[in-house]
Amino acid sequence: MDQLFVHIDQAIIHWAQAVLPDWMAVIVAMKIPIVAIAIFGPVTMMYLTLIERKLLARIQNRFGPNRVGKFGLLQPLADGVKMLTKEDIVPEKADKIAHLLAPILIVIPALLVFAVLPFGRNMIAVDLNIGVLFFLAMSGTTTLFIFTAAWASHNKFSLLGGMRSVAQMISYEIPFVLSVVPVLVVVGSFSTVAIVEAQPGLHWFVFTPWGAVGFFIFFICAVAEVNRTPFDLPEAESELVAGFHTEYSGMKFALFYMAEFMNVFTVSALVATVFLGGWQGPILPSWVWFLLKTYTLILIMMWFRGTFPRLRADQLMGFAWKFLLELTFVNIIVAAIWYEMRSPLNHLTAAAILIVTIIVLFQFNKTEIPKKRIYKYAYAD
Amino acid sequence: MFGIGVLKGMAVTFKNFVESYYKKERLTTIEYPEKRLAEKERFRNFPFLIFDEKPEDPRCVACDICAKECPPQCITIVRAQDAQGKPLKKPATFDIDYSICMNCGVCEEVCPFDAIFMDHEFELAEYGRFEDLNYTIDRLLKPKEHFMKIRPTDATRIEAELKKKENAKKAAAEKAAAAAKAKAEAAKTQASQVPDTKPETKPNEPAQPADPPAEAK
Amino acid sequence: MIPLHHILFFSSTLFCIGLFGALSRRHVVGILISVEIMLNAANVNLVAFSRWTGLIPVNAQVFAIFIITLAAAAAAVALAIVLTIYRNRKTIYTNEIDLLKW
Amino acid sequence: MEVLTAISKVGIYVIFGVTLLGAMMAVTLRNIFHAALSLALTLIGVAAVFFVLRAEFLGAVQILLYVGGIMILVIFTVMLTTRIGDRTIPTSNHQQWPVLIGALLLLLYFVRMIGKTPWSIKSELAVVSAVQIGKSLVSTFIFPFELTAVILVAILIGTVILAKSDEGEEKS
Repeated sequence: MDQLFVHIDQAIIHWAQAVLPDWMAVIVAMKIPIVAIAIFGPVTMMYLTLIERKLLARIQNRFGPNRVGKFGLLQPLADGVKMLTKEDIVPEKADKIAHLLAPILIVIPALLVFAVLPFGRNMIAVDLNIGVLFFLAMSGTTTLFIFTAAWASHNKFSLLGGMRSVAQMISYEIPFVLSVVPVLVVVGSFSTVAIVEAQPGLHWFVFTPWGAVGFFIFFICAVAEVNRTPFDLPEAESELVAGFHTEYSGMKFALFYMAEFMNVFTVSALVATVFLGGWQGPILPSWVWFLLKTYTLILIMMWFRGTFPRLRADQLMGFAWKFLLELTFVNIIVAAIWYEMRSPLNHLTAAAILIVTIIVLFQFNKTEIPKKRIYKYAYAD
Repeated sequence: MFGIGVLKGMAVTFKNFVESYYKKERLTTIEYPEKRLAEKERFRNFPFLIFDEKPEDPRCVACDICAKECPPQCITIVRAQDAQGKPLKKPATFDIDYSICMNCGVCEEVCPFDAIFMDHEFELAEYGRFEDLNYTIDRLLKPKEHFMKIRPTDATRIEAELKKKENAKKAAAEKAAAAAKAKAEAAKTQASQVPDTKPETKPNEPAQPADPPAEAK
Repeated sequence: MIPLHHILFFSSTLFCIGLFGALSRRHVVGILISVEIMLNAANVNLVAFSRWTGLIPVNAQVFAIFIITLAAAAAAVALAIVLTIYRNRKTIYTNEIDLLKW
Repeated sequence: MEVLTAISKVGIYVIFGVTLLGAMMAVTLRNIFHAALSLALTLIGVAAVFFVLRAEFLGAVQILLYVGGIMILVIFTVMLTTRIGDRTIPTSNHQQWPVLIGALLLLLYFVRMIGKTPWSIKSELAVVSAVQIGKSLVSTFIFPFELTAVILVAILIGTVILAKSDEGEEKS
C-alpha cells in the first residue's frame, strides 16, 4: 500500500519500455510525474474551493453548496464552466500585454513548486538538492507578478491593492525564509527528502522547542505569503473592491483563484514537510500521512478565515517587522545552540531562551495605553 | 497570557462548526424546493374565487363591488345574461390581472357574498407577461375545500355565518309558508262563508338559488 | 555538454547588449536595467569558469554571490537617487538632467 | 539515446536565445514597464543558465534576490516616476548609432579573443554544492562576507535618508 503509486509508476515505465522505442520510453518515464502533477494541481485547487466554502458555511451554521451534484461535489466544475463562459473584459487604458501576461505568470510558480514536494517515500517529482530554496525562490517571484497585475489594470484600487500586497509579501518573506534556517542548520541540506528523512517515526521537528517556534512563525508567514485571512489586506473586499485582481474577469480571474489555492496547498505541504515530518508516520502509508498533515494545515488556514477579522495595515507590518523577525533571528541562534549542546538539557535551555524572547518581544510590542488625561479647564466644578 | 483571545475566538468557531453537525436547532436554513415552511394562515397572495359544488355556479354574483373597490383596478367583470338578455346573478367573465394585483385583500373584505378570498399559492411564474398573468375565471375558481384547507379559522367562521344565514332564510321561508298556509285557511274559511272572487296568489319563493344544506365541517 | 566557449559567447553578447543599453538609453531606469544585465553577464562568466577551468571552483561561485548582493545594494541606492532627481526636477530623461548645480 | 542529448543541447541553446531576446527587449523597448518585465525574463533566463551549469544554489539565489528583490525596486521606481499621459519620447538618445557600432566591435573582439585563447579545461567538470559555498563563505571569505554585511546596513540607512520624502524641511 505504501509504495502504491511507485509501483504504478514502474508498471507504466515497464510497459513503455516494452512497447515504445527506448528514447520514447525515457521521455514517457520523465513525463509521468509531470502528468501526475498537472492533474493533481488543478483538481486539488477545485476541491479546496469546495471544502473552504463548505467549512466556512458550517462555521456560520448554514449548509454550503449542496445543489450541484450529490453534496455539491460538482460545484467546482460548475464554477469552472461559469468562469470559462464569463466575458473577459480588458480595461480600455490597461496595458494589454501585461494584463494578459500577469495571470499566466502567477500560475507558473504555483505549478513549478509542486515538483519539490515529497508526496511519499521516494514519491518526489524532482529531488533537487536545493529543494526548499527553490520553493522559497518561486514564492518570491509571485510578488513581482502580483504587482504587474496591479499596475497593468490601470486602476487606482488595484494599484493600491498591489502596493499593499507587495509590501506585505516582502515583509513576511524574510521571516518566511529565515524560519526554515534552523531546520537546515540541523539537517544540513536543502533537499526536502533529506529533511523528511531527518525526522524518522515521530521525532518531528515540531516537538523540539525551536521547532515549535519555527513552525508557528513559518505557518503564520505562509498564511501571509498566500494573502489569506487575517492577512488578506490586498484583496480586502470592503475597501479595495478586490485588490489587484479587480479588473480581471472570466478565465483570467479563475487563474488568479487557481494560483491562490495551489499556493495554499503547496505552502501547507512545505510546512508539513519541514516541521511535521512530511510522510513520516507510524502505521499509515507514507503518502496518506503526507496528505493528512497537509490537509489539517489547510483546514486550519480555512478555520482562520472563518474566525479572524482583517489586520490593519500598520498592525500587519508591525507584527512582521517588530515581532516575527526578531523571533526568527533568536530561533536560528537557539537552534544552533541546541544542535551543538549534545547534553539532554539542550531542550530546556532552548525552550527557556525562546520563552524569554517571546515575553520580551511582547513587552516591546505592548500597545501603550495612554494614561487618563486630566483636562484642567474642561470641568466646570 | 499572550494570544489567549486568539485561541478563544478559534474555540468559538470550532464549537459552531462541530455543533452544526449534531445540534438540529443550529441549522435553521430550510432547503426550499424540497422542504417548505408552512405559510402563516393570514398570509395573502393573489385572490381566487370560490364555488360550492360545481365550478359552473360560483358564489360570485357579479355585483362588481370588488372591481370598483380594487385600488389598482385589476379586476374586470362581465355579468352573464340568459338567452333573452336578462342579466343573471353570475359572472360571464371574471379577469384578475395578477401582474397588476398588489394582493392587498380589499376585494376579500368588501365582497358581501364571501366569494373571493386571498390564496396562499405563490409559485406563479409564467412565460408571457401580459396574457399569461391575466387570470380568467376558469383559472381563478377553486373549490370550497381548498379555502377550508388553507385558512381553517376563517373558513369555519364564514361557513358558520353562511349556515346561520341559510337557516334564517329557511326559517323565514317556513314562517312565510306557515303564514301563507294560515292565511289560506283563513281565506278558505272566509270563502266558505262568503265566496271570494279574488284568486289567492301564493307568495312565491324569493328567487334564491337553492343553497344546498351546507354541512358544517 | 556544450563546450566552454559557447557560454562565453553568450555572456559576451549579453554584456555587449547591456553596454549598448547603458550608453544609449535616455530613460534613467533604462540605464539601470542595462547595468543589471551587464552584471548578470559577468556572473555567467564566473560560473562558467568555475565549472570548466577554475582551480578552486567554490571561489568563483562565492564571487558571484557577492556580485549579486552588491548589485542589489547598488540598485537600491541608484533607484533612491533616481527618486530624488525625479522629485526635484520632475524629469527622468538623462538629456534633461544636464546642469550640475541649479 | 542520442536523441535525448540532442534535445537537451537544443534546450540549452533555446535558453540562451530566450535570455538574449529578453535582454534585447529590455534595452530597446519604448515602454519602460515592458522593459522592466523583459529584464525579469532575462534574469530568469540567466538563472536557468545557472541551473544548466549545475550551479543550483546560485540559480535559486539569483531568482530569490534579483527577481524577488531588485525587480520590485525597479518596478516601484518605474511606477513612481511615470506621470500619467507622459510624452513618450524616443528611448535612445542621439549617440545611439556610434554606441551600437562600438558595442558590435567590442563583441567581435571578445569573440575573436575567446576563440583564440587555449582554455585549460579541466578533465571532469566541477560541481559546487551549497554546503561548499556556505563553508567557504564563512571560512576563506569571512572578511568580505562581514564587509558586505556592513555595506548593506550602510546602504539601508542611506537609501532611507535619500528617498525620504522631505516634507519636513520644506515646511520649516
